[in-house]
Amino acid sequence: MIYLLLVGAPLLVGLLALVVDSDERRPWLLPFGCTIHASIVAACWKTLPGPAMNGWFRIDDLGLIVLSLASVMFLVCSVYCLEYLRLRKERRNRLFTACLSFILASVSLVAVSRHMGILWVGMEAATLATAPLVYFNHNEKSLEATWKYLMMGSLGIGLALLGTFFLALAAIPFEGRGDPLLIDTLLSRAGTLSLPWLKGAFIFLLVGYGTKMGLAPLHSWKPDAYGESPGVAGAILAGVITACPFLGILRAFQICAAAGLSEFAQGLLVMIGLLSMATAAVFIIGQRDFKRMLAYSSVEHMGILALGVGLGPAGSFAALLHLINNGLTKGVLFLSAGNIHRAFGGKTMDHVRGALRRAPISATLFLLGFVAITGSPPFAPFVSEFSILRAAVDGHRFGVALGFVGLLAVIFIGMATTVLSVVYGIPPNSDSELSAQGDSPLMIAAPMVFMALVVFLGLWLPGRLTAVLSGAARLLNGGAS
Amino acid sequence: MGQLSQLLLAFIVFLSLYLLGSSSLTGCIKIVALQGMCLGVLPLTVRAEGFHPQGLLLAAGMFILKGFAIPWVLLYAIREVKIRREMEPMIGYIPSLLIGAALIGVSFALAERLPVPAGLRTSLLIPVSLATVMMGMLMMISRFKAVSQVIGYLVFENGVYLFGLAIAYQVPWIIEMGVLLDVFVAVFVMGIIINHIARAFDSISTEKLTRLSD
Amino acid sequence: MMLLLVAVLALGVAALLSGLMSRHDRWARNIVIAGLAGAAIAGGTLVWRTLAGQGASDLLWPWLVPGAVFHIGMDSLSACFLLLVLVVGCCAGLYGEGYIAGSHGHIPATPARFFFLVLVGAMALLVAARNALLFMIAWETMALAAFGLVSCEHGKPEVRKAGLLYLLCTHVGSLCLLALFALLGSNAGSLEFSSFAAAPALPAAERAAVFLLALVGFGMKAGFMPLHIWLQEAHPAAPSHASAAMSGVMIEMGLYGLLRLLSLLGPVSLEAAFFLVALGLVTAVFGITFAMAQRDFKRLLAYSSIENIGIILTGAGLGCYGLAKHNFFLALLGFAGAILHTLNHGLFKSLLFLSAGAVYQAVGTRDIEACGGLQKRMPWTCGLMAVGAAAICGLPPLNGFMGEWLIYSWLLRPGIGHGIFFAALAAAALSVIGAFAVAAFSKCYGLTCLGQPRSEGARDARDPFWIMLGPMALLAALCVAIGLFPSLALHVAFAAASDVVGQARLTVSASLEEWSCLLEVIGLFGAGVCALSALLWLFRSALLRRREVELGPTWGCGFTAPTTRMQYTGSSYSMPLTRVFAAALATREEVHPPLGYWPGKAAFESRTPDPALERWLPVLTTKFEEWLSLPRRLQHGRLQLYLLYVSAFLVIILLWKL
Amino acid sequence: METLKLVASYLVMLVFAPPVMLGIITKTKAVVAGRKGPPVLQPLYDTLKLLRKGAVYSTTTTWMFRLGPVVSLAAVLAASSLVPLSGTPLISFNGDAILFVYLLALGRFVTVTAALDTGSSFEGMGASREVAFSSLAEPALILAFASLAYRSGELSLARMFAPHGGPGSAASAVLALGSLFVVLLAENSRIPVDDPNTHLELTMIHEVMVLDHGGPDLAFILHGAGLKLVLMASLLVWLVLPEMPVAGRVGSLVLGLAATAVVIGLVESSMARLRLIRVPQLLVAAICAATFGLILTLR
Repeated sequence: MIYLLLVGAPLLVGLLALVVDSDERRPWLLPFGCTIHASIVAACWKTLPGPAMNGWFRIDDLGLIVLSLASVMFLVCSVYCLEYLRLRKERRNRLFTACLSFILASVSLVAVSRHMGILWVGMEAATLATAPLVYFNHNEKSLEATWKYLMMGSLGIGLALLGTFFLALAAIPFEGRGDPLLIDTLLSRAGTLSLPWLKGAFIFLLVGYGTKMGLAPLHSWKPDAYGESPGVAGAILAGVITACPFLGILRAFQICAAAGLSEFAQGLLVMIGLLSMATAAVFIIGQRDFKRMLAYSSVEHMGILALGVGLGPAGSFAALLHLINNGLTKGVLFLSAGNIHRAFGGKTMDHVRGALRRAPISATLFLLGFVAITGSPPFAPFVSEFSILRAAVDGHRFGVALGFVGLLAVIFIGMATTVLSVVYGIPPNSDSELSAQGDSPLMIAAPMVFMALVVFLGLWLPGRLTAVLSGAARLLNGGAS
Repeated sequence: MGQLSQLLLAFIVFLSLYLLGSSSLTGCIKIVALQGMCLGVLPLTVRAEGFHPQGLLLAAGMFILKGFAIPWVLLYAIREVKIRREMEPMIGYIPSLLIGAALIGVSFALAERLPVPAGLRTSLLIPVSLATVMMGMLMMISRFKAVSQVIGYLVFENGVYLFGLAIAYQVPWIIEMGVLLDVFVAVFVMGIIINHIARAFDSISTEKLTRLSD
Repeated sequence: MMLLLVAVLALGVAALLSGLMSRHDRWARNIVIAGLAGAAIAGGTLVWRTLAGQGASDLLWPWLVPGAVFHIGMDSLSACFLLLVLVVGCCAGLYGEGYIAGSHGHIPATPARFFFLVLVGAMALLVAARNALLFMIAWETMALAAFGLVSCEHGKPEVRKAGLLYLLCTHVGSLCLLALFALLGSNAGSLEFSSFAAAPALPAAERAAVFLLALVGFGMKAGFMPLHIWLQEAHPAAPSHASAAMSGVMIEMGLYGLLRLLSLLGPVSLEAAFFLVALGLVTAVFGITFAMAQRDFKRLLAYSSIENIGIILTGAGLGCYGLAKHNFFLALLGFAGAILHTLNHGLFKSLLFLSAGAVYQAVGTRDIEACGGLQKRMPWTCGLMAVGAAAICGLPPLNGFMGEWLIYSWLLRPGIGHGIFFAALAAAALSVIGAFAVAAFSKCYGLTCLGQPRSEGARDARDPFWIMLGPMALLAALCVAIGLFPSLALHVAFAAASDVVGQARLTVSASLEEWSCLLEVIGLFGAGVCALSALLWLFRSALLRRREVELGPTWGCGFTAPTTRMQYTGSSYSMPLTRVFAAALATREEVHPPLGYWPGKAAFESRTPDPALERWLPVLTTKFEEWLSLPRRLQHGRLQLYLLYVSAFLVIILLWKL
Repeated sequence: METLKLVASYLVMLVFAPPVMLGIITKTKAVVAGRKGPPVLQPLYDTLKLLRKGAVYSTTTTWMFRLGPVVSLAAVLAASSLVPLSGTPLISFNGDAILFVYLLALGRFVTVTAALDTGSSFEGMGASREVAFSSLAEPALILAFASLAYRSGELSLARMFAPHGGPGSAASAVLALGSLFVVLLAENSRIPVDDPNTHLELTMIHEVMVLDHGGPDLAFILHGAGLKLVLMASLLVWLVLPEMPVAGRVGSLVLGLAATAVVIGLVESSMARLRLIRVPQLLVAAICAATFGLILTLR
């Protein structure tokens, strides 16, 4: 029942948005739907609902983390959208509003599903629903970005489907007895899975969902899509929609670990994680477009997530924590970047200088978000990144630790150069008729909320959250659910 | 009925090879429609235990969607495009045919490594599906016209679906339907985007879509 | 221990309030002063109690962040540095109010106030932190606050450049520290400092790694050569009260970190000790040589900070030598010298920066060649600057001499330095440094304040208000006081050093007595010098009372029409020495000599760039850029190839792993 | 009683030794040049005359200019209490050698700043040369002190500059002596480093710094300079001179000082002033000599 609500409520809101025919009133549906969703999630936190529909749906700790992250992100972003869509009167926002709700619905589906097939369906739905967001600006560049996003997304999702089938084939040995794509079945009979097929399944799922997630070298669509879509869409993409494929990979990893393939899976994850960080570092250095820079930073952090999971229990805990921290911080960054983009009508260092003068609060938030995302205390990402480093050192993976720290340093240098030149200095043509647009109350309120959360999590990790995180980490490393 | 399934599978591979070799967009669309229909028939022949209602339902849905709906969408998408031919693909037709052949070999080699799942009447299914997947990817990679890329994606999807046949009896049919629906919606969206591309650049060649780069 | 929390909270709350009160300037000012006062009182009491031996027990709160415990404690080492933080922080903060008001809006008041208070608070918390995570949080807050101060006037391009450079350096340093603590934590099993001390000894390789990481991480902040590159850029860029706090206290925090780590991990190897001493001397010589060559007096001061850090590091290295030899007396003496000099440097360097700031604000330039004749126009500022200059040269009646004298005694006194050859050479190097310091600061003070004004700005400069003069006067008074009555400061330094060495107070006190006697004798000597001068002054005035004393122009050696532009310039003043080190300094000169029988305009322009920043670093960065340009081509915008990446990657992994 | 005698003799030395020594130097030079030369006490007469004169101050100058001579003389006087001027020093403690060096530095600092206070480019020139050369002379001094300290086992002038026996110490003592002598010439601006009675401002070092000083100030400065010379010379004397039975410590010191003065005179009359570019080389040579002496000591 509660699952039906989780998925259905946003779905209905989305359909309603398609029906309502007034661009002024339609956006108000978003906060409405998100509030409902959030309250349901809160209820989930109070009591974890049991399985439903012959075990196809159940929330475990992993799902709960993703679900709550999505819910919070959407709630705050929907408030931002009110103001944003009011400022973008020239665009019809029907599709935009509807698709946002659909994304929430499909994300919830992914989070609560215990069935790899349903998980895939939800993922594909999310992918498709995102395309209109990327294409919101309706210009040639956004068209190109959308095309690339669609093609690569579809390829990746197709590969993921292939991986899912591989998983089912790996389950052939227990023919007939139970659904071979039901995670619980797979876990319980993990011992009897045929390893070659399982390996194949993991590889396909890693590459497929990795493409959606934006791990290097599968990330090529990311800078374009993030760069051309509006800031709020960027926040949703980077914060929520990357979390779903990550969940998919985690499921696969869970099964591999249960089947005793954790060595193999961890090796792959560490490799691809470091590769992603290195790629991000290469492209962040000297990046002149700050939205593309954020995209590459997202690539970097996807890499960090993979790396963390590849480093065993402690690392997994840190990675899951980082999933949350990265999402929230990306929320700050993309929303404030969107404000700056609009205040200057450009997003490259040639157009944008001295944002601190034209859009002071957004610029400050952008600066703070940058400091946070690069892992400086007292902000939340510091805790998770430091924990990952500790995990690497504790495991005596000194090479990995060295690479991790070195790449962080390089990336910091690259980002700092861009961010500071955006924030500081004197605006190019000091006509401040735009400056009014820069800081409008709701549009700085949203990133401020994210910032507050980031600082809070950096200084105080609630016990319940810690419990859930460690529970999830246990699940990942062969613990019983 | 094993013979029939063997024939169908061979025919599917042949069709993908043909696609690799042909240049006319409308032609390609028709071919891929034909391939879709074959896929629709195939499940009735592959499985040992033969018919059961949900299987029939799936086959019907398959037949309609892949055989008629999707091609119609594509044709709709390119209706106002003048040039209906893939002029010079990134990889020429002959080379792509050769690569396709090579890929077939590779897929058989890969299939050797994997234990054949029990309960399949034909061992051809897996290598053929792998080959189709790879040739679809090859087509996505080697063509400039947006539509040909979508066609490549369709071939790729068909390959994946073929693979799905190997386990069709275990995966609940609702999920199969969901998969099918998703694919259709995907192609639908792609069609819309192609339509926009055609309007924006008054051609559907993706060569113009290289402005975003570092 | 609550007192510390009170102090930190007072600063933090004041910071927030002053940020909120940005509309009402007077309120904000009062809030700042109140916060500083509160912190001074609370922290001062705590310092006093701790140094009096009645240390408070640690404060230990559970903290729901993985690996973290809110654990603060106070020992003499912490108290010593906390004292420095409070004194310099309060003086600079008070001065800052006047400075901000006097800048006529050039310096944005709100961020300057906010970040300054945060900086002081973070440093106060830093010295008390007993948990690695807490330490790092305080450390990074300090670094970021300092960054905010440096880039206050971000309208100017050079300020932006300096801010960026500082941010990069400090972050690289912090990352090294993170790795360091991760390493120690994995060995000890927790991030508590106490557990570091209790943990089993690391294997040799990891020990070396720890040493290097600590050296880079803390050295980046302290500015050991060649990690100093941010220093001479950031200090001139920051508002003067900020640069006073940064140069007087913040860079010393790097040394605090090193000392704290030593107190936890025990002795380093003998080679490491030698290396530290050598590094310290190189840093010091480098710093003072480049200080001599500067034209911008704030740059000059920044370089001299590098020099003093070098001297302090030398002392610390000597202490490490003692530890390595298990000779606690040696260790104690070395560390005491280092710490005493740290205290002194904090005092006179902030004094100098504050007076330099006053001059900058009055004249409107930092160029020594454009100043001059200020002593007649702003007598108080220049007089205080003279005190600071004499102190930093280590001249007897002032505090600078004490720490250096301890280090000299370590090196030269037979039975201590064991007549080691390197000790004598080190002493010689120290003497070179001292002599160069005289050269550099007679230039800094003499050519800035004395003679005749070389520019309009200098001609109508005026002394600032009491709010700026008062703190300077206080600092100068402290310099003189420590110079005349050094034994109290010595006791503090020895207490702190005993914490580093890990010896009980009793064993310390024996050697402490002798040294405090000696220092008192030196203090008496200083007093004697003052008394003699006073006597001679009276004698002179008695003589002159009955004779006619006339005023006239400076004798031009027969030249009848001297102009102020014909005075000796700073560059020519330091020329005899810079010529000797021309190869190392690589001063860039632009000479347009007068040509022909009726020469037109001639010009001479000289600038001494920092070698590490402008000669060595670019080599690396250009190479790096070349590397990066290759993989960048991969993001070319062709969708087909992107798809190819995916499939190729897939195939590769399949073939590799399946 | 003892202390009274000590202080008395100290005062005598402080007042009379400097002018007399300077007098002897000039006398020697005159004799070598075949002239009669001024009387030996002439410098004393000059000083007294200056003390009786008025003063002219430049309008540019400030209190720094007036403070300079006073403090520099005070510093040298204070330093003199560390040197066994009358057999034993007034004060002596372990490590006073460093104090001695830095007191001299204090004197230099104030003299230099006083010179800069006049704003005259000539005095600026002199000041810059002074600091440059002394900063090369100081390491030589310290190194020499180091070897002597290690040799004598204590870092106090009284012990360091007492005659010592022992293997190898002779050679090192000679080297230390040589470097100290060079330092003495440099610090007290004698030929070959500087020519005290040239009259071309462009070539002078110490004298040009005090161009604007007159009256009592100049008297202080001259006396201080002479006293500095006496101090360093007496150190040399104690280094080499065994106590003479007849004269007692003070007497032997006086004789030694006279001898040193004669030697300096001979040096000054036998060689010409070096070009300023060459001066650093001389000082670096002194540094090398001191280092070598140190090695010998430690061997």
